[in-house]
Amino acid sequence: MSQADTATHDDTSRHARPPGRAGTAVRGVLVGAFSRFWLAIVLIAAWEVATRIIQESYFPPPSKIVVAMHELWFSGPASRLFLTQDALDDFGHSLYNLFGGWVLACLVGVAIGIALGLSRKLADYIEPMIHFGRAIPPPTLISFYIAAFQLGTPMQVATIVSGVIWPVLLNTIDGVRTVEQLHLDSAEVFGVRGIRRLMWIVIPAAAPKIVAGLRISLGLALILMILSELIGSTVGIGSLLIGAQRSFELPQMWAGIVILGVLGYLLNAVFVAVEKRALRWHLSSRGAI
Amino acid sequence: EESTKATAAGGSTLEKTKINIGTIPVVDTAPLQIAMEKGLFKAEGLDVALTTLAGGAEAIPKLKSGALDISFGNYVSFFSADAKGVIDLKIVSDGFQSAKGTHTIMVAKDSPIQTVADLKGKTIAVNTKRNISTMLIRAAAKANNFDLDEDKNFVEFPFPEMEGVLKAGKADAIQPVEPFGTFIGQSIGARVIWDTSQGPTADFPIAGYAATSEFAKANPNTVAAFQRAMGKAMALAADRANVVAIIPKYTTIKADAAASLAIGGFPTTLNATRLQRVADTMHEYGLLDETLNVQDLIAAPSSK
Amino acid sequence: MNRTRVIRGVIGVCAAMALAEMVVRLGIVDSEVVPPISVVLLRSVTLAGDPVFLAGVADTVLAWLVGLVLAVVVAVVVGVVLGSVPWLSTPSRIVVEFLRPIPSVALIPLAILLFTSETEMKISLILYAACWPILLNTLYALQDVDPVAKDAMRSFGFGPLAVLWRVSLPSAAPFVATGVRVSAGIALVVVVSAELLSGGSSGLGVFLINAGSSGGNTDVMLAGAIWAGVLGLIVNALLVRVERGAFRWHFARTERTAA
Amino acid sequence: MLEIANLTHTYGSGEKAHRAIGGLELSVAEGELLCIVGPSGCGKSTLLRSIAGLIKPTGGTIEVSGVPVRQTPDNLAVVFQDYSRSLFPWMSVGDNVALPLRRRNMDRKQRMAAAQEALEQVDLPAAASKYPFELSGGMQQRVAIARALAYRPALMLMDEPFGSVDAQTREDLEDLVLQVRERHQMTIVLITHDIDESVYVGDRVVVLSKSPSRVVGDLRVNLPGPRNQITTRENPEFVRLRAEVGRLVRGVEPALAS
Amino acid sequence: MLEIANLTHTYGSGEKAHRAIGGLELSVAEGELLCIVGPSGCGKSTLLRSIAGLIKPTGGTIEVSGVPVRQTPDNLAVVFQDYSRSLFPWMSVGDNVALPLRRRNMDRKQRMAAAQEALEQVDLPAAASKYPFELSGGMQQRVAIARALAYRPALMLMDEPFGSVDAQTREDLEDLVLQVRERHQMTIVLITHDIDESVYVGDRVVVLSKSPSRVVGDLRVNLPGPRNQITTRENPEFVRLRAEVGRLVRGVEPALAS
Ligand SMILES: Nc1ncnc2c1ncn2[C@@H]1O[C@H](COP(=O)(O)OP(=O)(O)OP(=O)(O)O)[C@@H](O)[C@H]1O
Ligand SMILES: Nc1ncnc2c1ncn2[C@@H]1O[C@H](COP(=O)(O)OP(=O)(O)OP(=O)(O)O)[C@@H](O)[C@H]1O
Ligand SMILES: [Mg+2]
Ligand SMILES: [Mg+2]
Repeated sequence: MSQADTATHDDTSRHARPPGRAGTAVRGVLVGAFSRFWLAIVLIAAWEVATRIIQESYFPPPSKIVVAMHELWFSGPASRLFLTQDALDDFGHSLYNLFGGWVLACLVGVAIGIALGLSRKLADYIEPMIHFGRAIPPPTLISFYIAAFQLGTPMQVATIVSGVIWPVLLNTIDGVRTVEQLHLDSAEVFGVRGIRRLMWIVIPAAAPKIVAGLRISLGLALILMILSELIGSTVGIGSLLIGAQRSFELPQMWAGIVILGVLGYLLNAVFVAVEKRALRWHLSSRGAI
Repeated sequence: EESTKATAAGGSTLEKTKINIGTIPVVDTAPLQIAMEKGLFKAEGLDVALTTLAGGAEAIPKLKSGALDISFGNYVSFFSADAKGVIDLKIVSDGFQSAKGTHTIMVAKDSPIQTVADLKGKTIAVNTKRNISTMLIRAAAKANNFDLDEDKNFVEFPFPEMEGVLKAGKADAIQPVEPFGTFIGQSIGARVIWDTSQGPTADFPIAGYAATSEFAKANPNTVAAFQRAMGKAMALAADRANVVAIIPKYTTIKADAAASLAIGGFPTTLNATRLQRVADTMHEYGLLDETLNVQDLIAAPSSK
Repeated sequence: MNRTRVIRGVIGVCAAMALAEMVVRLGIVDSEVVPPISVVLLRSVTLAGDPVFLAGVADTVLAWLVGLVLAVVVAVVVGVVLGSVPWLSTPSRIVVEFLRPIPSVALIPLAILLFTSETEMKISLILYAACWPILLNTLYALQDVDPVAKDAMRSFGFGPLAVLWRVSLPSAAPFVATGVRVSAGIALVVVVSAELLSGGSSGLGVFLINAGSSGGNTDVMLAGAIWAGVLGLIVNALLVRVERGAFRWHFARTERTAA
Repeated sequence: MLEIANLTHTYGSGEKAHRAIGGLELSVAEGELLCIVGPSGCGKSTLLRSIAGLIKPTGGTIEVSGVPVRQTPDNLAVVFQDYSRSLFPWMSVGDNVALPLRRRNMDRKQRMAAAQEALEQVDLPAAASKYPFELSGGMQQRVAIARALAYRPALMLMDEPFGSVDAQTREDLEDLVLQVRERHQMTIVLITHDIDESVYVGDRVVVLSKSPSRVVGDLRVNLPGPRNQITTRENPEFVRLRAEVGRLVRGVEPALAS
Repeated sequence: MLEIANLTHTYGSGEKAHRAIGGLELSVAEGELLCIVGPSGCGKSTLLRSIAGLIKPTGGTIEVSGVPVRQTPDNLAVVFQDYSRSLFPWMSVGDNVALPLRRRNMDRKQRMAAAQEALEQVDLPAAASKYPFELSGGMQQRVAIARALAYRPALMLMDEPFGSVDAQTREDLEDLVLQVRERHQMTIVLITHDIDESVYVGDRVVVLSKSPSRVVGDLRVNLPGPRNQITTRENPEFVRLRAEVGRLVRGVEPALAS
């Protein structure tokens, strides 16, 4: 990461730091890391202390959770980057479904969202069903899923899609509907229509809002990944988490929770990096880069 | 009013008259419902409120937080929670034990699976993994000289979904409990290939009522009153007609359907030796790391 | 205008129902596992006459509303703080991103332990699950405020708080409201799921558990799903109405050529 | 080229209804440069949007090249009054100018070259790779003009296109428009508030009344071409026309209450 | 009142750096009306934003009433070049104008009355209850002016404030500004592209070079007051000054490549 990057990566200051020598660069990185991590460190420390004081088995101290995580997933051979077989099974399975479901939901959600955002008429017909559909709790549809999908990946991907598509859809509809009228007019008068208008005007203009939806749904996808492993599943982080919860292996349950948090953080970091590229115009015109 | 009286039939003072009891709307809790209906709790000076549980596991935090005073639940959950130090429990009343037809392994009508031995390498749908269901099935497999893997051979489905699971072929076999076993047999002709209530797991203790040690210690008279009422209710439940009569009142099972169900046993006494079987079997199948002395978990009814 | 919209909505719903019925009747989905929608609809109508069911729904809705309102307040406040206080926003981002993907299902036992009252327990889960969409939409919307509008406010000597209150928030409000609508759906899903997975003494989910005690309950479950959907539809309609009232400027601008 | 008959437009309905245009008749010949002047808020932009098919007027007819306007006519370009909002913030200036050229069978290289040429014509040779928000107000306005010029439309509508540029640049842009019109045989409708400008660039100047607007004056400008910023403005005919337009405009305007 | 010393401002850094202002010196006396003219893109808006404390210039100092500008000085009003974006779309026009008055100890009724008065001054007596998007471009610009006028600031910065209104309204607004300045002892910095306007309203006219901008001309306007649209513009001194400003402006501008 370059130095200028560290300075402007996350904060909103408009003034880049002046370039310095290698020593200052290292210090810059350290300061940057500290400014980013201090709160997490403080909170973890507080958590450790608090849980040690209250001694409640449902709230094991972080140190114990780390031990449980190590035993479960990170005590494998060096040749596998210390991952255990369980880790490969659990992570592999869960992440595969997660991405499959999320990508599918995003594609479908953005496509339908754009269609509904563009056509008031179409939206009038379909929107009630959307608001109906997104309020249905997945557990009430188990029998439908059993009948309609193969156990394992198909059923789990279907569960994930049916849960995470809504924020993408609603944000996309909103984004498309609120494209600056004058931008649409400009496109219109220069004959930029149809697919061109979509690609060059509507999608970029709605992009900040669509991206917000994608990001919400990425977090939601992790949650639905867990839900999808509640029934009819044999491996996966969610399966493990719920199993541990039911058999009172609470540090293991917390290991599942923490690994989800870590995964969520990492996924989000990747997401934000991509977003910064894609929405450069937007962020810099708003003084955010 | 009787319920506001702080003196029970036994003559001792009740520490707490209003108690919350967690229950599940299944056949197993018939005695509890009988006790409610016949006013057995009231007669002991107890004012009981029932709360529905979705399954056994969340009884533990509810007992811990005090949302429930006493809860119905299966022994496997109770014992493993206690053994793992999650909660300090006392069993205050036995609840239910298996009998012929209550816990079976079933397959679809046209399934090639004929015996337990055919289940080798197959997928079996159970309500909860690492619990009583898998334990009973694994015991059955062991009796047939093979092993079933806790992770690989079982998938979880709620009981109400098992009919669909079998119909849609999403699992090779299911382990339903009553009333589902009987209903699934009737509606899609599913076959019973094994009744788990035989051999080492015959008349197996399934579920009971527990409170935290803290509660049991602080409210001995209340617990005793509960035990007396449950004792009477259990005795009444020994008469199948009483159970069949109460079932339609707290479940959606129709009266005629209730008459056709297999109904398990309702032990009137709380016997550590019998319950020790559960703990030992759990240990055998890896659900307990060490042996557990069940005697320590029993809140013995005060000898009256 | 409004009437054609309702009529179209009804047509859409009917078409979807017909499609669902066909899928089952034609055997695309096993009709023995999933009852056809007509059966489910009939069942949901009979449910409406059941006072226990209605009491359960009332409890669920109450928890839902309280949870949602709390989520809105918490998420908007946190969003505003994180959006405007850099020294706090940078480090808290990790915490937020860490917490966000933790499913409320995993938190159910913890919530049960922390909140003795069943309603409080449900509300806490809703709050947890529903605040993220609002929070993120708030952050994005605050970033999207036209800098010229903010400058105009600042130039009159108004401080950051006034700029926030009079410019950033009003301009962000429509998109935050979209977040609220997303969250309303999520909150309903969470509350019913929590009831289904943890039980309780009253609620839509609890009713469904009880109803399922006899087996063959697929149609009740699906009828419950229909009611959840109907609740979602109603609340969405209410929220849209509130939005239209509150953000007339916004809709008037965006719907000029929508006709 | 352009035929407008009995055009009316009313915004809103019921009590809040506002009649912006009230029975307007106008026709513009092929290749003509028509200037429209009129008081602020009289309905000039509304008229322009109606011609461009962006709003559906509540009454009357508009025909472009004999075809009634239902949607935006082909081969049209507009420079909007709110130029800064009509540029696409997510595209570089070059892409903004090149975008409409996708409709002209041109490959990317040709498009970029045409965009660069147009940008040079409006004196922004180095702006192509910048984003609109990095430009000053006047520069953004010139980008909007460059976008319309590069497109080489048959009919060009310009709404107060030189409002944000300095006097010298304004004159240069006026000459540029005259030149381009000449070279590419465009028909141009130009809205301006500058009476001198209307007479200098126009073949005809139409004066609108305050809203609901109608045509209150229609003057043919008989000045010798090619026009020249110095000699044309000294021409007695120019001075006469300018005075006349001034009188017409003044006639329809109320004085400010001050 | 306003002291600017060695002001520089550079946008961006590294390769994309653009030096907009390059060592600008300027001082404005209390009660003075200073007009700034200069080529498009020279840095006028940047200068104005720096004075208003909206951007932090990369070098030099600005003092308002002896206080260095760190944040927005008190008692300041700005009419932005991008007026349409500076109005708040979620508020009615009346609320837009009344909003800044919250800083003046006024209750709601007084605020609305003051707003209405200012709207009447800019000839928009019936606009208070409308939303900005319901107004024409010129009307929106006048709302922005009304908002600044109603506020009665000690220092008023106006960036091309009459660019979108017709000639007659423009003259009326010029006179309005002069009048208000007189009555309320404001100091005004007004950016304009209209050389006549700069001489007509200004006490002083400053001409900026193209960017990086510096002051290339600073003329005191010695015209008798009160000024009058007809007599003042006929005054020989007016004609002389206007020619001189024109020369100065022309001197710094490159001709358009056409
Ligand atoms: N945000 C920005 N980022 C980069 N460059 C900018 C930015 N804003 C302005 N500039 C550049 O700074 C220079 C001065 O801009 P400014 O807006 O001050 O000009 P101006 O004198 O107001 O011009 P005009 O009369 O056209 O409004 C221009 O060359 C412009 O390209
Ligand atoms: N969207 C709208 N809703 C309601 N009224 C509108 C709308 N747009 C314009 N108007 C009204 O219509 C009238 C004409 O507006 P228009 O924009 O056509 O004026 P204009 O001649 O372009 O004025 P200017 O020279 O100030 O730009 C104005 O009185 C305005 O208030
Ligand atoms: Mg206009
Ligand atoms: Mg400017």
